[in-house]
Amino acid sequence: MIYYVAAISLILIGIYAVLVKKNMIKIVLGLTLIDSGVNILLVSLGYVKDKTAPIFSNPTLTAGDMVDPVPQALVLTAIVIGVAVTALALSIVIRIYDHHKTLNINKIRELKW
Amino acid sequence: MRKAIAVLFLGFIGYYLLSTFLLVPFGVVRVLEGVGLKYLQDGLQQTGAANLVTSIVVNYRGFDTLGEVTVLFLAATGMGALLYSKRPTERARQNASVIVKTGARILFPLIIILGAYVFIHGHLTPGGGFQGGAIIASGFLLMFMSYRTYHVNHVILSRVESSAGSVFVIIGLLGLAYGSSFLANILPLGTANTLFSAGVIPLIYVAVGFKVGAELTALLDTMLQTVK
Amino acid sequence: METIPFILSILFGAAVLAYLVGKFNYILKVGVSIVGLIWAGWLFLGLQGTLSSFTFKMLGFDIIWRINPLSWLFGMIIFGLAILTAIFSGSYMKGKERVDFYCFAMCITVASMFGIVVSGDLLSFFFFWEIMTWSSFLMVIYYRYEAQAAGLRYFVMSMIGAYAMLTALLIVYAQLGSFLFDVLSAGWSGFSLTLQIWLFVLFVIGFAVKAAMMPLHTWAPDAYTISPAPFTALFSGALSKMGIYGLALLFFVFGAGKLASSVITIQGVSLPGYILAWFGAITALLATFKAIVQDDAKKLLAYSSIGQLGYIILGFSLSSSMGVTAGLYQAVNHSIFKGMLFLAVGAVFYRTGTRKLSEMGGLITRMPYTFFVVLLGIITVAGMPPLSGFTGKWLIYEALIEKHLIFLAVVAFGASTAAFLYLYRIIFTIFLGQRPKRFDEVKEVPWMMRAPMLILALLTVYLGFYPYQLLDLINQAQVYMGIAPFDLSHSMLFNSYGNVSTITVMNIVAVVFFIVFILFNTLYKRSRKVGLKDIHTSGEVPGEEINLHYAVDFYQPFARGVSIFLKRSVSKIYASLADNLEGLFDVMRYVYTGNGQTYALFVVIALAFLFLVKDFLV
Amino acid sequence: MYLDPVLMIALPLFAAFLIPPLARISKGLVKYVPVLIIGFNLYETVMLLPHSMVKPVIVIIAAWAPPLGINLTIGPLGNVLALIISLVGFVVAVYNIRFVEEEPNEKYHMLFLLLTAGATGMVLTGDIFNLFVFLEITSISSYALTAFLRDRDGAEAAFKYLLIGSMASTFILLGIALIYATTGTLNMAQIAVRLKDVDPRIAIMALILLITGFGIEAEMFPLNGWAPDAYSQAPTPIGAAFGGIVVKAGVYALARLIYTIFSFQGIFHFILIAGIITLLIAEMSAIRQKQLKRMLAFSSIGQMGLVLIALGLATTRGVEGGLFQMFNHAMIKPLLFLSAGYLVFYSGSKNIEDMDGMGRVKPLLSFFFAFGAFAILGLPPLSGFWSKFIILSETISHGFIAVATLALFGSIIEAVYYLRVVGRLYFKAPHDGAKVQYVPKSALVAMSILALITLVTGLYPDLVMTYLKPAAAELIDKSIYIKAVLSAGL
Repeated sequence: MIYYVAAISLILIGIYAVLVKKNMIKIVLGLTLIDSGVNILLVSLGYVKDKTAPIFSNPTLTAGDMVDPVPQALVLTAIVIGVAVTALALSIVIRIYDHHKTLNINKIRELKW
Repeated sequence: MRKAIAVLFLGFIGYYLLSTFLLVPFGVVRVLEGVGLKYLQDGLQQTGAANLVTSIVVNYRGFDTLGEVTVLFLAATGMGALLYSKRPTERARQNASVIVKTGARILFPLIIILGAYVFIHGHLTPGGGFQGGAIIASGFLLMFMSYRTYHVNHVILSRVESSAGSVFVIIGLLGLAYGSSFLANILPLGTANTLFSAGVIPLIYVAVGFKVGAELTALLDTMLQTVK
Repeated sequence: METIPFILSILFGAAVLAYLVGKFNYILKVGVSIVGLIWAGWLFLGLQGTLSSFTFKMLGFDIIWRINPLSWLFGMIIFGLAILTAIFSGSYMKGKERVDFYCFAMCITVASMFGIVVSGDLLSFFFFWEIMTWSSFLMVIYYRYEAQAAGLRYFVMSMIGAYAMLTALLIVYAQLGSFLFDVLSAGWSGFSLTLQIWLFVLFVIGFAVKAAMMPLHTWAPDAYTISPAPFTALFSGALSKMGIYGLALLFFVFGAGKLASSVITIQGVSLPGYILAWFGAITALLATFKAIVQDDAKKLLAYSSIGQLGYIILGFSLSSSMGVTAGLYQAVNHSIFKGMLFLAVGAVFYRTGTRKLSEMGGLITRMPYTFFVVLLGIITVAGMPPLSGFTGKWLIYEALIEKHLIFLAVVAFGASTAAFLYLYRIIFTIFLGQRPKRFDEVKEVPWMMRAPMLILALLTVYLGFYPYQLLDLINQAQVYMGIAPFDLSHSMLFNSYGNVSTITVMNIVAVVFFIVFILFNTLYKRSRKVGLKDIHTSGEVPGEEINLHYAVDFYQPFARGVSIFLKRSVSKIYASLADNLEGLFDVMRYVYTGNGQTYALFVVIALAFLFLVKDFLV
Repeated sequence: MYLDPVLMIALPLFAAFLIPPLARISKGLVKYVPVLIIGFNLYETVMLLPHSMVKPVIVIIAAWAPPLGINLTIGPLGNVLALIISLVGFVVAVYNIRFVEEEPNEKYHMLFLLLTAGATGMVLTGDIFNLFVFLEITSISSYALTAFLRDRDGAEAAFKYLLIGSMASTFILLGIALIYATTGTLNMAQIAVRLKDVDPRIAIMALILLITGFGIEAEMFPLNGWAPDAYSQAPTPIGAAFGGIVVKAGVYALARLIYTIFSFQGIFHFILIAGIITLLIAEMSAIRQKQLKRMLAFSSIGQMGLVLIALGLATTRGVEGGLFQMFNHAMIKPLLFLSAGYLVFYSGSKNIEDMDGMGRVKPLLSFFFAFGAFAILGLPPLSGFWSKFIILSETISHGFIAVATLALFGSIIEAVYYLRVVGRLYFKAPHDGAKVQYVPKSALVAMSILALITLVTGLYPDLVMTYLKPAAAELIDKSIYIKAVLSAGL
């Protein structure tokens, strides 16, 4: 349960950063925080008490001893997607910085109304 | 003002999210008929991979992974397109201290080997193509940080990316041609827990490993080159 | 192949073909459109009295195209006028830019109007109605630079009307599950009273916009003025009749006339009809006042047209046998005389290059044929014997008196009398009086333009003698609409107040005319010609630059007198309404602040909102 | 005769991977790759139509029958949308041949190819997490393409888009997590079956999260802040692709959610209300825009509002109208964008007031723009008329007369701003600065295809409707979809 609380708090903190922080790098960090929160949440949904990783590394293990492998597989995908988005976000920030010479998101409002 | 509004609404959302997730019991098997359980029961026989996460990622949900590889490829391409400039400007990097440099020189081959190990054994032990690729890229990152003039050859990176990606799709297409469907396993499963087992899974993971390693390295390189 | 779709494909084909070959040869494109129109008109003529119909399904809706006496009558107005104006344009448009575009829009407009009259269901009716709107819009904006504002106003007003109609017909569909007229006429009486009133109002708005009924007329003066002259004739003569046709459908085919039985009636006229009648009468009166003070010949005729349509609406809304006869008769008649007047003004414009009344004069000797046409035209408009206008006006008054609607009759009569003022103005300032020097070399227009005008002019004379054939057709339409036919014999119009023999009237007029003609000719020989500047102002001779033309401030005292009616222009109210709305919209777009974080905040708020109302979403 | 439909996704990815080596051999060749590959997709979707109309085609991937593996479910709906996407993609790819001169243009073509592939994957897949992955492919390529041109504020628009898009993917993932936690499966058909036994308190939360996420892609107000910026700053063909491809996929996901997966009734009212608000705000914002492409962007949002209204009606006929509207919008909005792109290029300015007199300078381009404007206003006999007509008819039939009136009001506003632009094109004297160059043939071919389709469907709407009817039926009666998928597993 504490995992839920922690994960949701991470998500909320991330969204807070996205909503409030003025520095675009911090906003991108907020996005990664959100990602981590979601990933933790996903993994914790797959967790089953007293069970082990879903790898048949020794013959004594049976299917009943393992946690749900699907969330882990999903998280793997989600992490990669998160990385990709972050990388792209950072390169966009670089482009914006080149153009405007500032990282303050309030100053970047060429497009409005 | 904005902070207050943000906190207010986030509090709202947090409350509702939490109260909903609390309805989902933690740490127990909730769905008896779920696909997760089926994978656990039949995965070893069906795919021959000891690591079930790998068998899900590469085999059962291999299509997702193809998409995932594409996403990473997209990010690299996108960055390349966004940060493209005719004459790349080199960022004034500082040379690291001798200790770091020497350490890096020693560690670099080891890191690469570790990365290779991780993705080659992806179907046996925790790890896989993505993890291995990330490790390899971290090796390159170390080199970037230690040596001011360290460069990687773009053409080679791009070739590795392209060919690894193509190998993934070609394996999938071979499955279509010789097996029953796209990405279907066409190789013998072998005995579980040995290196040459699990059909096409290791092949795909090796390709993914190369691809991820090359792509992440390319990402780092692109960012370093254009930041002024 | 079925005749109706064949005619439609001829017309649309002619439009496209005229546009395509238009790049190569002038004669070809005009020829294509004229031949197409005549061919289609000829085929259509053959459909008289038949009940040809063509049905198919589109998107699961039943579509029916059919001919009945009412639609045949309106169809003939369209084709007659369209062919004549097309021939007129053949000469008028020579050397103008984008004639291919003109021919295209012309053929499409005619095709869509034809589509409207043959539609037997609301869906195709609306379909063609919209095509008519945009194709005529293309015509309004033909003269690029000046036309944009007028065109936009026309289009927006038409859209408002069309959408009112669309709402009404969709409500009908929701109630009855069919767009067919037949189903509607059977089902109308089953609607609740409120629904009937709503539908009535919505349909009337839709049709009234096209019929330029006040206060929805504001597009008309500018649009009429700005469109190319031959098309204006078609616009006023045929296109605005579609509104009238719609009203006829509404009252007598859809069954809105049955509303009379369930609502209050005033002197035998149902309340909605009565209100509509007042709208028609006021339109007639105010538009006439407006027309009198215009200096632009086409604008004058435009207001005149609005006024005349007011009469037609007035006739229709009475729903009596005589009223409807009057309305239909006047509709045909209006097409003829407004067609010829607009063509004549166009002809004058073609030669002189101006529409300003205060710049012309004395053209009678230079353009005698055109003068003759205008003369006959204004006599018809005024409703004086012996020409065809007389019968129409006479029927309207009779219909009003029959219903004891004295006030309406007074208003209608007043408007008719006031119409003399502008009619006099138009013939006097253009053709009589002194001629400015620069128009000394003006020649009569070519025969290709003369012929259509003359044909229309002769038609009014013919109808003045023999209105019976037309009335006979109208009677057939009335039978179809479920109204008792008007009582007439070969040369007599019967009703309770006495009978009229048009032949007698014509004979009397002919004799009087002959006497006056001889008198005038003998007196004229002794008159002296006076030049425009041939006056003395305290011994000074006025210079060239001073405009002493008698048409400047022609009816100034009158304009002062009626200014109280003219001061509050409806179009200004609309304009300020539109401005205010745009201001409001401008505020709305500030939602998009340009700050990415604000957009993200919107997302969060939306999510929180959804969470809050989640119990309603289940 | 069709090949395995999985090639519709595999081939574009394969081609995208191979573009960098190809670019080193010959740069000129790269731009034909998207044309070829998307052309193949178009062929596939057309060939699949007769099959999918009868019975959804289930394509098994990696030899695992659903729900174990991922599968492509090509029902009528998915097939029609894939057809729309491929068609728009093909046209835009043809247009691209001569449009993008800016370096590195092989990357541009690669990104565009992946954008199309991602959207195709979204509408074809039968797995909700796979849907998410393809959504990410689509949006990441969109972010990159939005910022592609260097001489504009593209980066700013892309950052806003990315910000909101990432939040969308967060919510979608949370929703998927809730669904997986309670049903234990990711296959959409199986989820639909199992959700019946799930605590509705959880299910509704999952739906809300997913709707918010996909609503962002579907441009639902107030989630559409990114749209005007992204549309107007992206290279023109990409603006067209947003309207024709990305949004369509988003709406598809939305429809799949509310119709097939979940069965909550109240949500339809929400969609209806959101639709009308979206439409009105967008049209109001559009009327005072100074930039042509930004105006088109708002108009596009407005059109999606109409689609949402149709989807919110939850009747067969309403959904048919909505799908038809989507089809029309996918044909017309690219036409407008593509012609506007060259108008902007030749007039040398993005502003509407600088478009004066382009009708003289570039008659054909202006004609296409005017044609598109007339079509999107719903003037007969162009195709926009029928879809608007059906939607409004259905709205009124269900007693939402106020909604219909407001929608018509929006249409009138739309008429005003479109005609203002058309008026400027034709009725003002051209500026001196206008460049007089020839429009490339490829662009004209692209626009002609779209215009022709608009005209033909307008004259004979049943041509399209025949295929939309089963698609609508698939949405309304979810058992068709579920049965087809789950029986493939046996």
